[in-house]
Amino acid sequence: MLSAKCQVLRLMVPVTTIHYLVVAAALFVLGVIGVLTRRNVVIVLMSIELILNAVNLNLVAFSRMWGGLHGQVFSIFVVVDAAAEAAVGLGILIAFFRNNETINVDEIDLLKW
Amino acid sequence: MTPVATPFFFYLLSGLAIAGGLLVITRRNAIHSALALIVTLLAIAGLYLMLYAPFVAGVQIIVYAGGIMVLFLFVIMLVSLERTAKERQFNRMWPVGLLAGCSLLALFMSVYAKGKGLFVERGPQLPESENTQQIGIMLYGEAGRMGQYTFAFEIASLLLLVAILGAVIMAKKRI
Amino acid sequence: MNAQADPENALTNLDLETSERPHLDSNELIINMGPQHPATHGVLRVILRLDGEKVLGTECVIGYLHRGVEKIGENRTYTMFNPYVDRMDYVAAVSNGLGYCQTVEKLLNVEAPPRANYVRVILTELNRIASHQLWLGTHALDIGAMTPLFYTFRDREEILKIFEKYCGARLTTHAFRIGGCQYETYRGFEKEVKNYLQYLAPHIDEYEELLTTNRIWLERTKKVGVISAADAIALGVTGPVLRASGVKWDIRKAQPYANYSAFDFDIPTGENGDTYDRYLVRMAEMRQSLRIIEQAVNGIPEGPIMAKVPKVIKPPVGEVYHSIEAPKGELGYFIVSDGSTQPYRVRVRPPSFVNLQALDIMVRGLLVADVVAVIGTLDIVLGEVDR
Amino acid sequence: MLDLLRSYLGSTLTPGQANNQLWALIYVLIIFAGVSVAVMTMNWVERKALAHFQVRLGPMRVGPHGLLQPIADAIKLLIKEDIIPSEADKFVFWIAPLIGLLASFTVYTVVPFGPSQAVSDMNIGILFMLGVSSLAVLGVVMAGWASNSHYPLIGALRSSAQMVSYEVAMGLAVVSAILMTSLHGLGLYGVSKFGDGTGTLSMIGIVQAQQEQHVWFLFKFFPLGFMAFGIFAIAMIAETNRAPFDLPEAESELTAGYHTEYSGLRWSLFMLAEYAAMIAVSSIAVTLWLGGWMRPFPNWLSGSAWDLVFSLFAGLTFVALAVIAFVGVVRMPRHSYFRVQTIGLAGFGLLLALIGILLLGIVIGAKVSHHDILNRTTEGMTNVYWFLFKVAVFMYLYIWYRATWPRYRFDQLMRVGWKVMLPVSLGVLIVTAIVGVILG
Repeated sequence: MLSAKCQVLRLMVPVTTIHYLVVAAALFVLGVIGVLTRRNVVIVLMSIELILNAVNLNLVAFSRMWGGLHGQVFSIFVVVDAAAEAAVGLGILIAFFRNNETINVDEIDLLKW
Repeated sequence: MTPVATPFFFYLLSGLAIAGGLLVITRRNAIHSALALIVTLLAIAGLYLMLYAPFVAGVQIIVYAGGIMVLFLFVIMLVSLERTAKERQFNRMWPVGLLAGCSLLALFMSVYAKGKGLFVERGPQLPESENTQQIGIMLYGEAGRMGQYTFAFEIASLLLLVAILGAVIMAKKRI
Repeated sequence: MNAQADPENALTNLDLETSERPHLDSNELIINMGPQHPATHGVLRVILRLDGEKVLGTECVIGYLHRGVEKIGENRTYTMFNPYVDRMDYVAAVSNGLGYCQTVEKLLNVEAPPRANYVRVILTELNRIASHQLWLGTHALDIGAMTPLFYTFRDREEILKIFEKYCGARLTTHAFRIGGCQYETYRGFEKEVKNYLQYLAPHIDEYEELLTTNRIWLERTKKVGVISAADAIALGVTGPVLRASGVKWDIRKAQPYANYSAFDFDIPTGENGDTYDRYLVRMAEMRQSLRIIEQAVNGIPEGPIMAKVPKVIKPPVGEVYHSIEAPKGELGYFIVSDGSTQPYRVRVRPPSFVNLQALDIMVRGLLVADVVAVIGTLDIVLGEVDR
Repeated sequence: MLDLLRSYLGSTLTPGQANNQLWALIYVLIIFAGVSVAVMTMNWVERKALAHFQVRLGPMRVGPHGLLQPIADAIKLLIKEDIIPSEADKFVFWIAPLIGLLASFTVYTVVPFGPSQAVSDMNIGILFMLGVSSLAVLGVVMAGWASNSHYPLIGALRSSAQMVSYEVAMGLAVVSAILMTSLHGLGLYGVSKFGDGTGTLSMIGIVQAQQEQHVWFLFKFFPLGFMAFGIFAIAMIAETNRAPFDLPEAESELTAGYHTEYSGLRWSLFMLAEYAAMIAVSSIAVTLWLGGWMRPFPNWLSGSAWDLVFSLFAGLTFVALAVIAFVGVVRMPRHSYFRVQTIGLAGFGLLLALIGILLLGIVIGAKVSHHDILNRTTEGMTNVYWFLFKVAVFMYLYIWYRATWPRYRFDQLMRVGWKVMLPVSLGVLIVTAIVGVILG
């Protein structure tokens, strides 16, 4: 019974690198749209995380494709970068919110308060 | 171990990831966005597992879902967003943004469609069981030799240090 | 503290001077602690103004347990009012009764016979121990240590049994009458009290073993809720809270009543006026109480237990103030008599109420968790605060 | 059926490694049921032990010595009204306890109860465990936020800060244990089973490393192993929000912390998740430092005779519990009120005795007949028993801590986490590395 089901699933198209690339592209585009359209800084930051994740997915998929580990190592660097970016971004956000009581990108249009 | 029902899990996980991504950029409430993002991140961790990258998947869960997202939730709770949630969510340039995004997608798709033959499986596949060790060797080196990425790794640690200092100074009461 | 503050407008009275930008700080939060809260020892409501978890200011809203005890006193005869005072500080009912009876005796110019005084001292000191035990248990529970509560309640039970045997009631004892005690001690009273002294001394060590050198306990109580001697005196704080700040003031020594001058005991004092010192002072007081009881029960004289007091008490016109050292501090009664069978005015100076005033200056700048510890260390009983 | 059993028992791999999906499924079910039962048992034991610490009796009415109390509690919680505050964020409020539960149960997929008694052995086992258990904080944070009330919010903020802070020290302590897997007594850059001086992250691999090195990591590089273990043992209490680090649910300050607004079934899910997480982190500690499934004194009391003695312990434990139950039967008051309880306790004792005799029988049968299946069963049983025994010791410690210590204050908690635990664990890690390289 179980194996029969597996057979059915194996009949589906085998998953290749391009499948992952399409998913990554979709996530990347979603992230870009989020960054470009949302007003809430927190959500903008989260969209950036989406973009970084799309990049990571690409890197890991290519690393699988070429059989090396360089892509995976690089994706770890990207994660480190994402952590640093999130920490600093949210720090700025907190400082900003404390002074201005807003976190809308539209209203953050001066360099100094 | 050989994976079971690969296409099924691939479509499940990628569907979850994309649905989560959609929710991230459409939800009115930032907490809901964050939760959707967590779903996306976990789904991507699953995809990494399917790509035989267990270490990256583990890092993804620990650092992203367990660390960064908690930070996000923490900040969202600190800056109470009741007012923000009632306001207009998208800026005035949203059609432009949407257009840009869609054209980007079209670009990607056309590239993939044109270059289909480029993306095929090739190269020797490293056994999964040595994945972590190999990554470790690449990062730290082995038997007295410096690894390929040791220097970059040190720089990354410096980046983190700077980020910590920056975040602490930013979040201080009165700058 | 605005005792009569309108609860609706209570927030407007909150002191805002501690914050530079009172309305802009994103972290500020106003929290209502109580009246239904596990750590406010009854129905105290504390409005906390927090910056994150730091306390910027507090305001106590009291009166949820107000029963108008003082007003009731004006409508009852002197004898009839006696049981009511037990309901103020219900964990130290014997002390309340003692204070009231002695005040009326002072008004009547009657002296209780020596034997009655000895019995009074024994029961009052036992009650002091019971009150401190209850304080210790609940205070430790507030700070998160569950176990002392059960230890103290186990031992407090024995005291309550002695009370029950003596006067039939455990909590609101109504043990004393104006002019002495109504009941002669029961057979074996002295022996039971002596046994209890033997029993309790090692058990106090047991409480101390759990807490006194416990690292977390030290961290939670040292330098928490500090009040200087000057502040304490200015606010009228009395009892162990005052003594922990280094002021050697105990009414049993300063204005001895009920034969206390005959006993040899020390006044334990602290140095820093923090929660830990108050804890040490109360623990030492329990030991001193044991000493007093031991002397009293060994020297208890024979004789009448009740002075000659008229059936209908009609004190002469005049006013009197008398205070005793209740477990929580100075418990004073001010009675104005117009010569009738009922007091013209009764005013109680409750230690809990006055001590509660110190809450605000004790918790400013501390954290929410410390508010709980400080409320515990003040040892308030809401029945007495609200009356 | 017997073939099926043999197919499993003949294998030295975990079901996951052997790609045996049926056995993996059975394992998952066994673990799920086992953890649920363990949580119920823990509930009863905690109440009774805590009661006896505090000179009282604990539950005595429901069943003999309150044995049925957890079941009664469960039924009460199930049929209780499920209140969702009207101002709460319904969806998040609904899903929060499930996330906590999911996180703490998923961890069990890699817990090595024995060399082949685990659902799967992942290459990144310990990383997976830490990662997934760190997801539990999301449930707490979501619950606190969704309740839309001050106390739960503060509880959630506290717990997220607390869990994130202690995770750092915890992670570093774990790293020093992982480092020990590679320091093999082979000198500088020696070659070990795991490659070129690299260790392993796999849970089973970590225990096997201890087996090969003939030392529990607790005792390796004394006192470094002890210190790392101590840091982990403190951090894991903070991670699971237990006394003396139970600030997120400090009842005297925050009424009930993040689950103030929860009731009934949802609340019980939080409790289930908390206890499951306690068992999970304890099993990490056991795996990393206490030799996992290895029996005590494998070096000192070695030899097949001692092996036999230690494999008898499993059965003897049950027999001892049965004896305790029978003593309870004898001490029951002789009164018709207590007849049902006495019979129930006797039945329970009988059940325990039967299990004990069965286990002893398996061991003795294996010794006598040398039958393959019996041998492997004995081995597996002994491994699982010693693993669970060590975890049970940790569970008892949790209760003991709760009875003994007051609660830390938040700033003190943070100070301990960042200013004491983190530097010490970093120092331990560095010194371990140096000592390891010098001594090999």
